[in-house]
Amino acid sequence: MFNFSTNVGGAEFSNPIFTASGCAGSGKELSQFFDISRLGAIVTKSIMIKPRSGRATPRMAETPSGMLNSIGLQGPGIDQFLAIDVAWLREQGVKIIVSIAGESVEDYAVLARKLRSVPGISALEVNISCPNVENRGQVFACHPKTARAAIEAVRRNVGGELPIIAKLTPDVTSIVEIAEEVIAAGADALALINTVLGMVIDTNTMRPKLAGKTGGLSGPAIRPIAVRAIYQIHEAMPHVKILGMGGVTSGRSALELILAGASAISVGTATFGDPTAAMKIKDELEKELIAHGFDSVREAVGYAHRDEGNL
Amino acid sequence: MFNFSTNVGGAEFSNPIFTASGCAGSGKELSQFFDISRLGAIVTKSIMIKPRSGRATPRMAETPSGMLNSIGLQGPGIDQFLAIDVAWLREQGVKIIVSIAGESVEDYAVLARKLRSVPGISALEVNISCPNVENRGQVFACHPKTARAAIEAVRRNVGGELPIIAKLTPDVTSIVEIAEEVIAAGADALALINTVLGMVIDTNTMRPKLAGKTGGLSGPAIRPIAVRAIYQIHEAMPHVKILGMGGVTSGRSALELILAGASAISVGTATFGDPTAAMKIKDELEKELIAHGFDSVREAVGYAHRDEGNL
Amino acid sequence: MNKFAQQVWAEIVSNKKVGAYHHMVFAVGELAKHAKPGNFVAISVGGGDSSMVLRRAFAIYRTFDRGVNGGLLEIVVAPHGSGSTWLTNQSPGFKVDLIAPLGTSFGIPTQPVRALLVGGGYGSAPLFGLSEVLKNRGCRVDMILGASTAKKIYAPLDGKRTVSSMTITTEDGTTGITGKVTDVLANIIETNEIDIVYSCGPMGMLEATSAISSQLGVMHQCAVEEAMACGIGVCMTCVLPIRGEDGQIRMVRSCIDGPVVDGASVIWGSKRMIPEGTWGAK
Amino acid sequence: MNKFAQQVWAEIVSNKKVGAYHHMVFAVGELAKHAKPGNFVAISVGGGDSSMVLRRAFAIYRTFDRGVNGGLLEIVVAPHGSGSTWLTNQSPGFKVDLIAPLGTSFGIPTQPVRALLVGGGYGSAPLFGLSEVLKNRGCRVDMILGASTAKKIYAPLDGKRTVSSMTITTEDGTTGITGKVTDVLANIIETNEIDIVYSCGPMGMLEATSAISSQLGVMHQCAVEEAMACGIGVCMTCVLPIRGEDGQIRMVRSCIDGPVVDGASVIWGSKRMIPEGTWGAK
Ligand SMILES: Cc1cc2nc3c(=O)[nH]c(=O)nc-3n(C[C@H](O)[C@H](O)[C@H](O)COP(=O)(O)OP(=O)(O)OC[C@H]3O[C@@H](n4cnc5c(N)ncnc54)[C@H](O)[C@@H]3O)c2cc1C
Ligand SMILES: Cc1cc2nc3c(=O)[nH]c(=O)nc-3n(C[C@H](O)[C@H](O)[C@H](O)COP(=O)(O)OP(=O)(O)OC[C@H]3O[C@@H](n4cnc5c(N)ncnc54)[C@H](O)[C@@H]3O)c2cc1C
Ligand SMILES: Cc1cc2nc3c(=O)[nH]c(=O)nc-3n(C[C@H](O)[C@H](O)[C@H](O)COP(=O)(O)O)c2cc1C
Ligand SMILES: Cc1cc2nc3c(=O)[nH]c(=O)nc-3n(C[C@H](O)[C@H](O)[C@H](O)COP(=O)(O)O)c2cc1C
Ligand code: FES
Ligand code: FES
Repeated sequence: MFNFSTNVGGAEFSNPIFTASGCAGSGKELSQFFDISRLGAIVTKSIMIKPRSGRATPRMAETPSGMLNSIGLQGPGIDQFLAIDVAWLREQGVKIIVSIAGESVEDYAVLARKLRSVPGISALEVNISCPNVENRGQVFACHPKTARAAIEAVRRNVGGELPIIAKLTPDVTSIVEIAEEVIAAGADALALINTVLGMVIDTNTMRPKLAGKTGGLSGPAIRPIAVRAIYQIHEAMPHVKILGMGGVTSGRSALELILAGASAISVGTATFGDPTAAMKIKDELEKELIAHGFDSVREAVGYAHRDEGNL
Repeated sequence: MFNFSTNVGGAEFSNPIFTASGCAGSGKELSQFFDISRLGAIVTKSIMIKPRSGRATPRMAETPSGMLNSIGLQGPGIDQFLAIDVAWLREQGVKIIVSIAGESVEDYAVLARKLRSVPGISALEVNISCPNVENRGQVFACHPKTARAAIEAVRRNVGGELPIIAKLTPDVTSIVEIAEEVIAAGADALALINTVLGMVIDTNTMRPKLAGKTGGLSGPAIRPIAVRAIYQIHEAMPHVKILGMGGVTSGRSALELILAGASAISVGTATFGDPTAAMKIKDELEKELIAHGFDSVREAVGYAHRDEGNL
Repeated sequence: MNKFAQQVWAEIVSNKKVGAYHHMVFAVGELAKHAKPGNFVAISVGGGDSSMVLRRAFAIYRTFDRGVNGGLLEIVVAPHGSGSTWLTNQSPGFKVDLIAPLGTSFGIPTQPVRALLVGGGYGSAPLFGLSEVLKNRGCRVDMILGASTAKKIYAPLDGKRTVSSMTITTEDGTTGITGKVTDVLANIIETNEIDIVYSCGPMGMLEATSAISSQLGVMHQCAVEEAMACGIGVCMTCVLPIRGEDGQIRMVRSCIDGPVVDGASVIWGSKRMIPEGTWGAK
Repeated sequence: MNKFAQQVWAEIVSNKKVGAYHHMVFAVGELAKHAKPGNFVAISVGGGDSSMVLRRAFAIYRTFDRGVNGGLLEIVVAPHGSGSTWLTNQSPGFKVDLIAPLGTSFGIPTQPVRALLVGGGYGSAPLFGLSEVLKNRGCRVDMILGASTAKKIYAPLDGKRTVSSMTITTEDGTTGITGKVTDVLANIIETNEIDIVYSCGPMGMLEATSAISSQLGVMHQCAVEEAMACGIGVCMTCVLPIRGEDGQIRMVRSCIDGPVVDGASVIWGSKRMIPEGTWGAK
């Protein structure tokens, strides 16, 4: 019997296909198209302490094999989110990974405390890499020190129970350096990769297309960057579990990230093109793994790193 | 009369469409498809001191709206290059920008001395950002200090005549920081962007597709990253001329980079899909600029940065 | 969220050029019967190896819950950029991945009021289905259609028959009155003693229509058009600032809480900025 | 560099499924007359908004410098990944952006020698044109074609007529001898007193053919297939290590200094590595 279950940072999931943060609404919207309890987990949109309007529109621009977004973390704030969204998700019987984002180290501490004793949450994804903030200096994952501080704050305040998945940006000189830092600071696993900072200029208006000027690039265009980041980190610290994402649109592309070192896959932009993308990817991935002779998804994790024998 | 001429780092060019380093062979191959003297300039493949075999094959993988390459700077070495390739190019009446790459600061110094008094060269493009080297630490443009050292070595050894265009990688935490450093070190202009480090895993063999494992991502997929880098740097130092590149395939996409701040455009991957791409882009760009009411390409450079009036 | 939304492979039954537009008909099966005026469809474009990763939204022009192919759904497409041009280049027999019906629909008054329908460019498309529904409810329906030029007026003959009066404006004067719909709007509202205005078209037109409507104290429902990445409520790209019944301005998703919204609730003129006082604004 | 290379919009004249392959004919105008056996074409795939940015290379099967459409050029395509599948899905009348003829061609002996042509899978395609040329030069031509299964043997009737003997091998035994071309190669070389071997097919087959040929002391020309990004010599992706006449191994572009190369000059078995002693190797 093929074993599709996986483990990320100590938490167990029935299958490795998750939604990506910010790409599945509250879960309700997708549940119109498929039974969301069939997901390995739903990763919620990064939530902040207070309600947040997000950035002005236009917030998106299509790009070759990708898109830019600058949502800017619009959301209701942690209290309403827990009372309404998480409560609803819990009823659906889907594993929940809550993504949190802060503007300061203290924010992360507050969020962690709020989540500490909330039942029915499988893990925290700590978004320290959102490019859609006013000040690039606020991207904690851009510097070892700030990355460490944010994760330490979460670790200290969330207690020892809840696995922490630190979400990193590829927009750094050395992602391995940042990864080592956040693992040292207490993260149990890594989410790779957040969007890549990009910009589109509208050649009609001759201005940046997005109201926020820059945005985060996602979709198949960035998949080679995701695969590289996952491969580099799995190479440097093979024991650290990775939640992989970036341009996964098919079972094959999911497999690519798994072979590079991901233990589970978040599906983001693909869902915009096809609401049932995650389910299609799940089915295709299972078939791919079986066709390759794997008995479980765990065997395939990082398989591209095996010694070069006869090629 | 529309004025298509442009200036990069002090050198004048009849039009802003150049080839990208490593994407135009020796020039001969392209001259079969169009008169290369119609290019603003030809930027030659990065040349090193000695002959170089480059990396093993496979050296390329197609990716969504892009490709990875890991050529690894295959070339004949500076002496043969000057004797044969540059000599031939000079005969064609095309402006020549010689791209150089070194493995050490001393290499850059030697190359600069060799080029110092070679006639018929318009500028040097100093590639300090090739991702296809065995050791990522060798990417000079990844760190302010090494970037500065390489450019200083060139500046000191080339004399004051030849404009220096420093070519940077977007694979850094802050490209503006690196840019400021190389300008301070004596670069006259910047070439943005080199390829983005990426990887593809072949889901059949379940190994990295490229023999060199990682490669450089180019093509339309990275255009939003190029536009962002160019915009950021033009914003930070509007007086510094930029040779823009990354996924330009049409007059419109060339215009996008120009509006962001590029004074000229290098066409790379597009040429692989269409040998006459540069000429088509040149014609389309001229029409776009005229349609927008510009009298010269110079007026359009950085135009997307103008004050927000009535949008 | 439109609870009837379904994803289907829909065959193109017909694709005809009409002026500057393409009138396209899709065989969509039973979902056709759930579509209401104002709803839209989201269609995948470019085929499997396309560089276009997002769907394109189109207002539903009409649906038919009959015919040899089961339900039919019609849209009017302006070939504009690469996605819409690709779509209009496909031939009958080709199948597209289509989700419908999506979004909110025009609210239908319970009383036989006097309604004025205002359409700009292809924005006229959903208004003909609306006028039929209104007619059947005993409403008097007037219509104003505007565009830059005659070719961009979409006004099919059978559509015209459902309205009591039809005024056309073009900016270049190639047909109808020279000018914009909003040049004639106030006059028609007053002369015909309009109770409610329905509009669909460019955002600028909707904004001007809203201003005139509230000045004259008539209700105004409009179908907005914001750039949408998903069309189903999961991406948060398509928001616009709307004042809720509690007086609070929120960034609301136009794909599930729109495209049809109460014109008076929209904080117009806030493109590229977040209006002051919006929930969660700093 | 093939000095006759031209970029044209070529209309698909015919596209027929033959076994596992598609035989495709393009109207290419006058460039047809410059194509030689061994040359290849490079075709843009996917259309304007495609995510595929690179051309695909195909060996030229035959050309005709006549017919109502002017010159015709034929290729044999195995639908494999997304690019070749897209191409084989296009219908007659559709135009593709095509560059031809590219690369080197098989060297033709001046003497009427005995030639053996060895093809693997669609690698047989360029061998039929070659056999015709050799025949016209008075050569005796034998042929061995191999594939994994019968459907992957490409051997049209009129092609067969140009050869004196045709041996077929399949790995699954669905037609001909069960085994690989290289199982029968040595025997045929010796029995038929072959002077020169020409081969085209998977790299593994070319390598094995090269080993046997040099063992038996016969010349061997092969058409190699390396992943190509540009096809015209400007990208340096398609290189393979070849020993030059000066004894020096160099990484040589197979698109302009190949695809046809002297089998004995290739440093085989060097996939994923640079052979020691290569010019510029560290
Ligand atoms: C609710 C709704 C209803 C619509 N109804 C119709 C209709 O009935 N007929 C019709 O022809 N078109 C309609 N549109 C516009 C249509 O969805 C496309 O945006 C338009 O055809 C341009 O797409 P393109 O691929 O040709 O252009 P591209 O320039 O290639 O589009 C690139 C991307 O930008 C988005 N985009 C750019 N501008 C806009 C905009 N102003 N509004 C929305 N998205 C934008 C596109 O959706 C796409 O993702 C509607 C849009 C919405 C949101
Ligand atoms: C000189 C030459 C002659 C060829 N002749 C034929 C022919 O006659 N008939 C035929 O069916 N095919 C031929 N091919 C192979 C063909 O060019 C394509 O590589 C093949 O069809 C796969 O492309 P795809 O788009 O279907 O697959 P994809 O997997 O989508 O291809 C992805 C990319 O990888 C490249 N690629 C992957 N593997 C190879 C490989 N082994 N060799 C070359 N490129 C590769 C492709 O060119 C493309 O850029 C030839 C290749 C070369 C270099
Ligand atoms: C519209 C949109 C909103 C996103 N919002 C968030 C977010 O709130 N928090 C976060 O960590 N990542 C967010 N992301 C990033 C995704 O979770 C994911 O890391 C990225 O898009 C790459 O995956 P993809 O290519 O599959 O989309 C968002 C991405 C998109 C496209
Ligand atoms: C095959 C290939 C070879 C390249 N070789 C070089 C090189 O030798 N030196 C260099 O500075 N950049 C090199 N580049 C990078 C290009 O010059 C260019 O910066 C990059 O490809 C982005 O532009 P594009 O998207 O138009 O290709 C190479 C790119 C490719 C695809
Ligand atoms: S288009 Fe995605 S939420 Fe509205
Ligand atoms: S394929 Fe580009 S050099 Fe040969």
